[in-house]
Amino acid sequence: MTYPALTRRICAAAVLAVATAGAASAQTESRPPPLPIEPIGIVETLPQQYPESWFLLHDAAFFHMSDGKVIVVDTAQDTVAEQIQGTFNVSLIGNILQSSERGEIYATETFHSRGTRGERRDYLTIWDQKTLSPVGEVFLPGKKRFMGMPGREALLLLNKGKWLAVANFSPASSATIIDLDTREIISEVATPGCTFVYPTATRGFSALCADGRFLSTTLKADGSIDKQVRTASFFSSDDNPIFERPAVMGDRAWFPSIDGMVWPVDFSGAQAKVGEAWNLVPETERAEGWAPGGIGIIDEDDLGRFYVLMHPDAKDGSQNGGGSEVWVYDPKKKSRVLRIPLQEWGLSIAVSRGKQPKLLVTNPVTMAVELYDGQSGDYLKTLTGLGQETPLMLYGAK
Amino acid sequence: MTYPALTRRICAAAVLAVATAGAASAQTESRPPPLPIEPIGIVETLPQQYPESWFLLHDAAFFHMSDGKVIVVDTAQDTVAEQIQGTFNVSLIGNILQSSERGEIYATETFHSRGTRGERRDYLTIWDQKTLSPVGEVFLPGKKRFMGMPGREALLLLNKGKWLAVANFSPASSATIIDLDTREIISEVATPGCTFVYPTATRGFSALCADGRFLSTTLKADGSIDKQVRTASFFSSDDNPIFERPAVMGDRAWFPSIDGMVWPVDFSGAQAKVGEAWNLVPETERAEGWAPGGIGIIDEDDLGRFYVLMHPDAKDGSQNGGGSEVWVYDPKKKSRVLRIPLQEWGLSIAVSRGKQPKLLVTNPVTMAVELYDGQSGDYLKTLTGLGQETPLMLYGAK
Amino acid sequence: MKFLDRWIEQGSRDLAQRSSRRGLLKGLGGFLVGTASIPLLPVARASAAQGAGQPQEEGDPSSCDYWRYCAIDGFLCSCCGGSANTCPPGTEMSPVTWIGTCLNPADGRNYVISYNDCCGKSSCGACLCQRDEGDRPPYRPDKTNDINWCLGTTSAAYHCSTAIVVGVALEES
Amino acid sequence: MKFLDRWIEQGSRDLAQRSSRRGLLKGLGGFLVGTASIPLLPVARASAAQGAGQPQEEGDPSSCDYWRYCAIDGFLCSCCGGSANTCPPGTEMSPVTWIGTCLNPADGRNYVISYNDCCGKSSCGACLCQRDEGDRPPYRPDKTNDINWCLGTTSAAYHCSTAIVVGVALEES
Repeated sequence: MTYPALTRRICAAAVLAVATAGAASAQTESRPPPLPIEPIGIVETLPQQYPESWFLLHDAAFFHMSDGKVIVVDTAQDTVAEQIQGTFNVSLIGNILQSSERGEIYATETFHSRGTRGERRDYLTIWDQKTLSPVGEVFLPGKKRFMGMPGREALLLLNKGKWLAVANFSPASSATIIDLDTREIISEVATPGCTFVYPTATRGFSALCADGRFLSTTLKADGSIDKQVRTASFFSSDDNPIFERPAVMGDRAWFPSIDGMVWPVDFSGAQAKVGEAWNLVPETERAEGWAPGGIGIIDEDDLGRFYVLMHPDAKDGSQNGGGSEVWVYDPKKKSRVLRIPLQEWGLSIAVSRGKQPKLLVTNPVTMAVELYDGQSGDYLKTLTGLGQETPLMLYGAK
Repeated sequence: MTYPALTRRICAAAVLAVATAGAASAQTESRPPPLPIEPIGIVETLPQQYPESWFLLHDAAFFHMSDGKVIVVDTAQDTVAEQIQGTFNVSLIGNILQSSERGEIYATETFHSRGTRGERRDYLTIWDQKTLSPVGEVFLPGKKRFMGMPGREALLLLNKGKWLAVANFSPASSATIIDLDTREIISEVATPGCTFVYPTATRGFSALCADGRFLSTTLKADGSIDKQVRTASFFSSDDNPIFERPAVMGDRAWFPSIDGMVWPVDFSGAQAKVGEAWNLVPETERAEGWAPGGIGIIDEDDLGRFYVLMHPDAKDGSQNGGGSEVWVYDPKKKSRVLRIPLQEWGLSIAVSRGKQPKLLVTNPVTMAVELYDGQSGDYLKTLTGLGQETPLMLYGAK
Repeated sequence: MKFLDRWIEQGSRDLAQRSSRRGLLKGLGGFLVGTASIPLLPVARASAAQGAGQPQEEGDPSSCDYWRYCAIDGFLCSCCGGSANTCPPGTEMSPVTWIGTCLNPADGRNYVISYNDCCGKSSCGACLCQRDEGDRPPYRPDKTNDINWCLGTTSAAYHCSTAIVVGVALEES
Repeated sequence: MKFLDRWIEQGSRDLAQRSSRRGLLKGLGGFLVGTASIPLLPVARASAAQGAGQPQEEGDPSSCDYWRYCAIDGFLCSCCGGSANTCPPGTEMSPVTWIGTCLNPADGRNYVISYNDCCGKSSCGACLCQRDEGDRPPYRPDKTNDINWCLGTTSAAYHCSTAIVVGVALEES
């Protein structure tokens, strides 16, 4: 780059000033020495491992979808300057998944050659946790990667974290399997009538079907299909639909239903095993019409509990609208262990890892996020002014 | 696209329902006949000529710059649904210019192959006024098109509207000349030390220089330089800088200065002729410290008057902050003819064409736009909820 | 700057945070559900005024309460330069979409409504409307509004949603 | 500024409209100018505490009032994962930029400040700060903050602005 003539003159003056500054200050005895000239071009980095107090805020930017981003936030801090650790863009309501083992964050993105028009190209972008720079990308052919309200069920690490499954929806449904070592697609698995990718056995995944079943797929070492089996139908997507969003702990998952039940699912074997549903709402409170609702409606902690965003007076149409409380469950006891009334209203929730879990909630009224103690339920603080538009999904950092 | 099996079934049921609907309603005598099936795929169009009450709101989306847009608005209407006529995207704080003769709107844009990263490519996009679809584009090489706060001085129609000049800034400055018939670049003119493109003679343009002069360029029929001449220096960019934003009526322009003067410039000849500056602030009000300020600080009407956004208590740093009043001037009389106090505060202004000019103002507190009568100064209405983020520049439709 | 200090002292901070984000509250927060408490306005549809011999509907197509929007989630094309059943200039209508079944109060019939998205420009941003009646998660593609239906279009950019009458649903009575 | 006072008196309806757009008010509306009424906080700079024998500065680098920001217009990198003189992770610092001359109240000297932009990610969105002292229109490139200074970087996407001490200005006294 070359400055125009005038700029060069001004810069020369500045440098001259610096050269004479030492002399000038020597003449002014009472003054401290001048500030040193500072280096230009320094870029910060992040720690290899993200602390427990960090969260990823996925701001899908509902009003500017091609300019969505993830904000890496330290909720232990008290000022915006200390809270924001960095950001990276995710274009056109993508999905993200973090692998702390690999120190990478995966994001599905879509670009057009002219912003919102022109040729469409889909990618899996691989972000380095430490530098928040892209270290690789995988082109996703077919213009079919799942693109909808962000969630945790469109991406899945499998085969001990070596592979990544990407859910497709065109609206024909399938999953693309990527080898994370070579950063190449190794196979595509059709999942007719069934959508999303849930952990199954060591090297497999399940999808959730319109007719109320799971389709479980196990894969061979080369990524091709070993076996595909369907469970019996356990719900009706017309009459008692479940949410596609489960709490997942290891090879167990809990799928809440729109009418307030929860289905435990054992994903340890080659075929999903659906257990018996139990009611999320204690019997004495059922007249109040409580049910889950929102976008990121559920998350789990390292203490073996899961959290569900709940609203009263549920009715047809309220299932995506969020809730006024977060209820915490012990799935072993099949019972609620804590009730956290929110400051105002919640749209999505996430829980931090570790022995002292914190709950982060998107408040859709202010689009700020609020932090609560996962054990006492106490409200701790509100984080806002982070440059967010619509932080639709939250993730505890891994 | 193929629906999955289930969807096909549902759709078949719907069609069946339609087929039997006639019979069903025949049995229910008191009811009107059912609504007809409606066609799918219809897209609206706009009139060939935009009415006087229409404005273009350039929402540069300061928080999501790659997703900027222009909203075409009819200010004569009272509801959002009636006001919004359509939109088109303008990526990375571009600039726009309308040619009603050609029925086209020109926009400079910048794209990256991966949204905010990857290869950068600049284009002039040509939008059809009637369809709001792109009908052509011109690649702008060199990654140098002017990219800054939007304004009216980065694009210029010349040679009787056959050519378009695009101001470049890298920070080396030049202008790219495009033939609008062939949609090709015909020349690039270096304007060392001078920036922007103002109308000059029939086939020329002037640029404004850091040393307080104009550099006027006239072009040959092939677009190459015929003559380049500099005026004498008439201001100091250190001591009494002028704004780069003039009111322009035909071949005359008025450039306000940061300290509240205005310089008339005659652009009719091959060399800009700068007249004598006069004070925008009446003598009795000078103690109040009024001065121009904002982004889109000035516009003109078809009655031969120009409008300036003014603020009191001006000081170093307030020149871009907007103002509380719009003052209207008769440049022949060199005097203020109307004072329009704004509802709250204004950041940018624009005036509609015709015998009954209306003034539109961006309110930076709410990011709504407010409409005023250009002759009485009366506040007429506020337009908001248009999907705007930061409507930084406004244009009366041509 | 003093106004900021006072403003914070006043305790009005929370109030002030709500703002035009109220629109988001309605849409993304899901509080807004069509209610009978909002009066239905006459629709600008020639046939509506012509009595029982002509097809009838009523309501304001730019209001979230409009009968056709019972299962919608998105920006109303009526507010974006289009109408309840047409796309704004320069956009492209998605050929595949989700459907809802909505009751037309003017004739007491349930209609099958196709919510075709208009694509190729970024979010319209006006008249966000979320009603979600009968909405199902994306594993039921025909009934889901949670995905971007700009599929089969040249661009995947979502702009707004229409609500097109594609048939009368099977009558209950 | 009086209109703001009146506006607050008007009641909470208007207040409620302000929201996080407050940031815009500050930045794009240009009301925010550094004032002495806000107490300067100690800066986290080791040398600052070490008395007259060491270089000194004070203030909060994440506040728009910080002395280095006298000519700035943009998002403060201090609030974006960077600092007053470093870029947030994964961005790239622009090699060309505009400069300002700011008075360091801790030592009474005027310094030449280089406002290098950090580029390659979209608008940080936090801590918008517009002070514009000495700012000139783009025909004075060395003194203009109205253009996107992500020039000479691989990406033209503007993320935030730093304020780097590049020298002592010529002393007035």
